[in-house]
Amino acid sequence: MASLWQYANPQKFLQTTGAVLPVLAVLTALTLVVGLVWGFFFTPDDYRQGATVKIIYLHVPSALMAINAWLMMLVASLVWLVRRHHVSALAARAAAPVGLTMTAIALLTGAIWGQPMWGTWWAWDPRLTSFLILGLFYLGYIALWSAIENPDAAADLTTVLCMVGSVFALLSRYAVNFWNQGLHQGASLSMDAEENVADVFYIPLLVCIAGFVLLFITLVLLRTRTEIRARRISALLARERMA
Amino acid sequence: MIPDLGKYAQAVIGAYALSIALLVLLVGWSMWRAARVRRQLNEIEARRVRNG
Amino acid sequence: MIALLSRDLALAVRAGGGFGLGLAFFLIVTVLVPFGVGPDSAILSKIAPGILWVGALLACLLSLDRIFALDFEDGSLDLLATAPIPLEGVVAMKAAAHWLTTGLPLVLAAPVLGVLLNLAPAAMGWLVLSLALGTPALSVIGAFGAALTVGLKRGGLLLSLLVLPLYMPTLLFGAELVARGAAGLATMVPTLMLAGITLGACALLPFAAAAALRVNLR
Amino acid sequence: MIALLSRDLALAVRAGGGFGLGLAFFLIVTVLVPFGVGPDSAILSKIAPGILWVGALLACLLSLDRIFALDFEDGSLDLLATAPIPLEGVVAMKAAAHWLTTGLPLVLAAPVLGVLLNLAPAAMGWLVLSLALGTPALSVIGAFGAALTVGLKRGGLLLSLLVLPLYMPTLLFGAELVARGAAGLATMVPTLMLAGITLGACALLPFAAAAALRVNLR
Amino acid sequence: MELTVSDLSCARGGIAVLEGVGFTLHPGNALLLRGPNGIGKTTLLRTLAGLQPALAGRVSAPPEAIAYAAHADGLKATLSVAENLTFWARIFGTSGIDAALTAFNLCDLADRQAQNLSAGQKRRLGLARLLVTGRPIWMLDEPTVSLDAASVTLFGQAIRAHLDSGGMALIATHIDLGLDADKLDVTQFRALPQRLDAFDEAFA
Amino acid sequence: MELTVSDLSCARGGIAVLEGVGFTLHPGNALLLRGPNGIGKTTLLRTLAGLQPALAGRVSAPPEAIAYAAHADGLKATLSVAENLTFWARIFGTSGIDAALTAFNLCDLADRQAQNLSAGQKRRLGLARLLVTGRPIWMLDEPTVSLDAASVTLFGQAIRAHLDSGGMALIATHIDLGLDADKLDVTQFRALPQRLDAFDEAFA
Ligand code: HEM
Ligand SMILES: Nc1ncnc2c1ncn2[C@@H]1O[C@H](COP(=O)(O)OP(=O)(O)OP(=O)(O)O)[C@@H](O)[C@H]1O
Ligand SMILES: Nc1ncnc2c1ncn2[C@@H]1O[C@H](COP(=O)(O)OP(=O)(O)OP(=O)(O)O)[C@@H](O)[C@H]1O
Ligand SMILES: [Mg+2]
Ligand SMILES: [Mg+2]
Repeated sequence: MASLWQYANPQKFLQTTGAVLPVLAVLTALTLVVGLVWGFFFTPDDYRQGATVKIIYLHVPSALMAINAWLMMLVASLVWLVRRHHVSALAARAAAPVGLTMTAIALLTGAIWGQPMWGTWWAWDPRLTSFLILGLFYLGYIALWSAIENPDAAADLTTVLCMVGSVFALLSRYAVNFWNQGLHQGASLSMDAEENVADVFYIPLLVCIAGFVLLFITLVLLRTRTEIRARRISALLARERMA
Repeated sequence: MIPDLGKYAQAVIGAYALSIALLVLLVGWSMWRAARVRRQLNEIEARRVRNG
Repeated sequence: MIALLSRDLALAVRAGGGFGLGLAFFLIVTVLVPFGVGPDSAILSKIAPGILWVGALLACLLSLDRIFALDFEDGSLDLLATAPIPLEGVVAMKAAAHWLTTGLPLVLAAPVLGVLLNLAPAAMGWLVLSLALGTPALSVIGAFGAALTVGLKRGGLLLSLLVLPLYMPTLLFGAELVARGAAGLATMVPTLMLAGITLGACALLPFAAAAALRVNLR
Repeated sequence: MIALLSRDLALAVRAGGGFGLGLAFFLIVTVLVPFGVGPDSAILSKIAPGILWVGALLACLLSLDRIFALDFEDGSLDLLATAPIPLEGVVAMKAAAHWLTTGLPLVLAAPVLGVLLNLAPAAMGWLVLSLALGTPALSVIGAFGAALTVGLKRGGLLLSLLVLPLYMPTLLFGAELVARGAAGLATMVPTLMLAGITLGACALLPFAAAAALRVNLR
Repeated sequence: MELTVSDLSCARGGIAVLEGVGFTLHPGNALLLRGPNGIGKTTLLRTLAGLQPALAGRVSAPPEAIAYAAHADGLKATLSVAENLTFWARIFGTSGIDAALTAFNLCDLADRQAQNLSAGQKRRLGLARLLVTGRPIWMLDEPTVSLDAASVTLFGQAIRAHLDSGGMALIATHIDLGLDADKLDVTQFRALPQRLDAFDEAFA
Repeated sequence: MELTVSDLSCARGGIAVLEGVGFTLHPGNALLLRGPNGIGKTTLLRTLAGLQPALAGRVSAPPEAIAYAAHADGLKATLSVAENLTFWARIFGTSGIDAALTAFNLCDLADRQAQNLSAGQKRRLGLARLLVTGRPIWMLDEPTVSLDAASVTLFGQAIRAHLDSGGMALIATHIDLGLDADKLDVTQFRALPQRLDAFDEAFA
C-alpha cells in the first residue's frame, strides 16, 4: 500500500468502493432500523415534552450530519485545490445534495417539534436561522455546480465558493447568536455526565447518530461513483463528437 | 403496535413519516441515477469496442 | 488602476441605469412599505432600520450583474486580464466603482428616507454610520459573486442565490447596530463587527474573486 | 393567440431568469425582512401582510421590462404588429403569460413564506385570496407601463417610476384585506374593490397599451 | 528577446485542439497563422497570451510582453474614440494617443462615441489600441476584418513600423495581408481524437 | 418582382450620409455594394430593410420581402446551433432546418451551444439563418468576415442557389467574393455637407 493518495485514482476508487459498498449498505440499514425502531417504539416519554421527545432521534442526527457534510465538502475541496485529485472534487459535489437533505430534515423535524413545544412552527431562533442560512449555502453550491459545463472550471469555482462560504457561514452563526438569544436547547450531548440526558434517551440516540453517519458515508460513496462515471461519459461523448 | 403517543401522536408520526420519506427519496434517487449512469457508460464503452 | 476606476464611473454616469437604478429602487422599497404595512408610526419606527437595510441590500443585489458582465461580453475583460495590472486590482477597482455609484448614493439618501419611515431621530446618525460601514462589504461580496458567475447562463438568478447568504452577517449586524442605536443600547460590538467584516472582505475577497475570474476566462 | 401564449411560456421557462426570477426575488425579500427587522414575532406577524404584498409587487416590477423589451429588440414585436391578430390580443396574451410565470407562482408560494413571517394562521387564506385577486391587475397594469416605455433608453428606471403610482390602489386594498382577515374584521369591501380593480384593468388597459405600442412602433 | 514555442498543447472546453505546436519568432519578424475555421488559431493565441493554461509545452516569452487583439475589440460604446484609447494608454502606463490616432487615421473621429462608428472604423480603433500598449509582441486575431483597402494599407504600415523597431507579430488570418512574412499552417498540429482507453484518461 | 430603389437618401445619427441612391435589382441577380469604411453601406442596407426611415426616395419592395444579415449575427449564446436556427424558422413560418445546416456544413455542430463556436463557425450559423427565412431578397453586410476559403465557397454556392431559384441579393463587402455580379460603388452617392440656410431646415 503505497499511500492514501492512490485511492484518488478513479479506477482504484471504483474498485475499492465497489467491494466495500454492499457491506456498508447492509450495516447502514441495520443501524438505522435498529436505532429508529428503538427510538420510536421502546423509549419512554419525557416528563415535560411527552412523546415529542421521540423526534430527537431524527432531529439531532440530521442536524449533526448537515453540518458535518459541509465540513466534509470543505475538506474535499481543499484536497482538490492542493493536490488536484478529481475524485475529491467529485466527492464534494456528491455530498452536497445529501447535506441539503439533512438540513431539510433537521428544519422540518424542528418545525414539527416547535409547534407543540414553543407554540409556533417557526421562530427566528439563532440555531434555526443559521440552519436556514446553511440551507441557502447548499442551494447555491449545488446550483453553481450544475450551471457550469466545464467540469474542472466547475470544481475550481465551487471550491472557491465553499471556502468563502464556510467563513461566512461561521460569521453568520455568530451574527445570528448576537442578534437573538433563542428558545432552542443548548448542547446536551456533552461528555460531561451530569449535563447529559438520561441513558434511556441517550443510547438509542447514539445508535441513530451512528446510523446517519453510516448513511452519509454510503450515499457519498455511491454518488461519487456515479459522478465519476458521468464524468467519463461526458468525456467520451465529447470525443465522439470531435471525431 | 404503535405506542401510545398521547396528544402528540400527530407531530411525532408526522416527523417520522416526513423524514423517512425524504431519506427514501434521496436514497432512491441516488440509486436510480447510479444505475442509469452505469448502464449508459457500459453502452458507450461497448460501442467503442465494436467500432474499434 | 485609477484609470479603470474613472472609466467605470464615467460609464456608469453616461450609459444609463447604472447610476440611478439602485437609488431609485431603494426609494421605491421604502416608499412602498408604509403603504403595505399601514401608517402606524410606532410600528414603522420600529421596523425602519430593518427595512432601510433590506432596501439597501436589494438595491445592491440588483446592480451586481453589471460589475463584470458588460466587460466580459465586449471582450475588454480579456484585455484587462492581459494588461499590466493585477487582476486583484481590477476586482478591487470594479467593486469600488460599484460602491461609489450604488452604495454611496444610498448612504447619502438614507436619512431622507429614514424620515419617511419615522425612524427615531437619535438613530439617524447610526443609520448613516452603519450603511457607510456596511455597504462597501456589500459591493466587495457582490463583486466576488459576479466573478463566480460571469459568463454563465441564468447568471442573474444564480448570482442572487449565491450572494444572498454571504450578505447575511452584514445585514444582521447593520440592522442590529441601528436598532441598538435607536434604543440607546451599547453599539460597540456591532460597529466593530461591521467594520471588521468590511475590512476583511476588502482585504481578502478580491483575491478569491480574481481566482474565480481567471477560471472563468479560461 | 394561444400560440403566442405558449411561445412566451416556453421562452420564460427555458431562456433563463424569466420564470424563477420573480419567485426567487419574492423569497429573498421575505427571508431578508426578519433579519433586518429582528426576530420579535409579534411585530413580524403584524407587518407580514404588508411585507408579503410589497414583496409580490417588487417581484412583478422587476420582471416587467421583459414583457415587450426582448421582443422589441429582436424585431418580433414588429412582426407581431403586422400579424393577423389584434394588438390588443397580443397585449392581453403577454400580460397573461407574465401572470402565469410571475403572479401565479407568487400566489402558490405565499403561504410558505407567510409561515416564515409568523403570519397568523387565520390570515393565510386571506393572503392567498388577496394575491390571487390582485396579481392579475399587477400584470396588466405592468404590461401597460411596459408598452409605454418600450424602446426607450433608461426604460427600466422610467417604467418603475411610471408603474409605481398605478400599483398603489392594488397594494393598499390587498394588504388591507389580509390585515382585516388576520384581525377577524369584515373583509367584504377590500375584496370587492380588489376584484373590481382587476376586472376593470383587464377589460380596459389592453386597449390603452395597444395604442401606446402603436405609437412606439411607428 | 525572441519568442520560442515548443511542443505546446492547447485545449478548448477541456478538449485538446492543437498538439505539439512549435515555432520561433525573432525580433523584427512576423508570422502568419493559417488554417481553416475552427482549427484552433484563436485558442492558440489565447493560450500564448496567458488567458488560458497550456496542457503541455513551453513558451519563452511571458504574457507581460504580449499585446493581444481578439475577435472582439473591447470598445465601450458610450466613450469617445479618444477616451477609449486614453483609457488603455493609462492602463498600460504609456502616454500619448496622438501617434496611434494618426497611424489609423482616426484624428477626425477622435470625439465621436464608439457606438457611432462604422464597423471598419471600430476595427481601426481596436487596432490603434496596440500602439498604446508599448509591448513588443503583438498577437492579432484576424485584424483586417471589415477594413477597406486603404485601411489595410495603414495596418500594413503600422505592422512594418512595429517590426522595424524590433517588435514581433503573430497574426491569424484567412485573407492575404500583403505582408512578406513566414506562414505557419496550424492544420499540421491538429490534435488527434484521443482514444481514452485507460479509464483514468477521462480525468486528464 | 424586382427591387427598384430611386433617389433614396438615408441618414445616420440625424445626418444625411447617402443621397440620391438609385439602382434596380432583377430576380436572379446579385449586386455588390463597394465603398470605403464609413461611407454608409450599413446605413443603406438598414434603410432598405425597413429598420430606419429614409429621408427621401422610394423603395419598391416591402420590408416583408427582405431578409437582413447584419455585422452582428444575432445568436443566442446559450442556445444550441439547431435551437437558434429552429427559432428563426418558426418565426418566419418555414419548416425544416436540415437544408440550412447542410448548406453551411453545420450538421456536426448542431448540438453545440453557440457560445462554444469559433468565429467562423458563428458566422456560418448567422448565414444559415438566411436560408430558413424563405424570403426572396437577401441583404448581407460583409458576409464573409472570418470565413476560411472552404466556407467562402459554401457561401458562394448558397448565394448561387438562391439566385437560381429567382432570389435576389444585395451584398456589402470589402473583399472579392468570386461572384460574377454587378458592382455598385456607393461613394458616388456620398451626401454633401448641407448648407442649412433657412432656419427651419435644421428641423426638417
Ligand atoms: C426548525 C427548527 C429547528 C432547527 C433547525 C434545529 C436545529 C438543531 C441543531 C442544529 C441541533 C444540533 C445542535 C448541536 O448538537 O450542537 C439541534 C439539537 C437539538 N434540538 Fe433542534 N432545531 C430546531 C427545532 C427544535 C425544537 C422545536 C426543539 C424542541 C423543543 C428542538 C430540540 C432540540 C434538542 C433537544 C436538541 C439536542 C440538543 C443537544 O443535545 O445538543 N429543536 N437542533
Ligand atoms: N466547449 C467546447 N467543446 C468542444 N469544442 C469546443 C468548445 N468550444 C470550442 N470548441 C471548438 O474548438 C475549436 C477551436 O476554436 P477556435 O476559436 O480556436 O478556432 P479558430 O481557428 O480561431 O477558428 P476561426 O477561424 O473560425 O476563428 C473549434 O472547432 C470549436 O468548435
Ligand atoms: N451619430 C452619428 N453622428 C454622425 N455620424 C455618424 C453617427 N453614427 C454614424 N455616423 C457615421 O455614419 C457613417 C456611415 O456608417 P456605416 O456604418 O453605414 O458605414 P459602412 O459603409 O457600413 O462602413 P464599414 O465598411 O466600416 O462597415 C460613418 O462614417 C459613421 O461614422
Ligand atoms: Mg478564431
Ligand atoms: Mg458597415
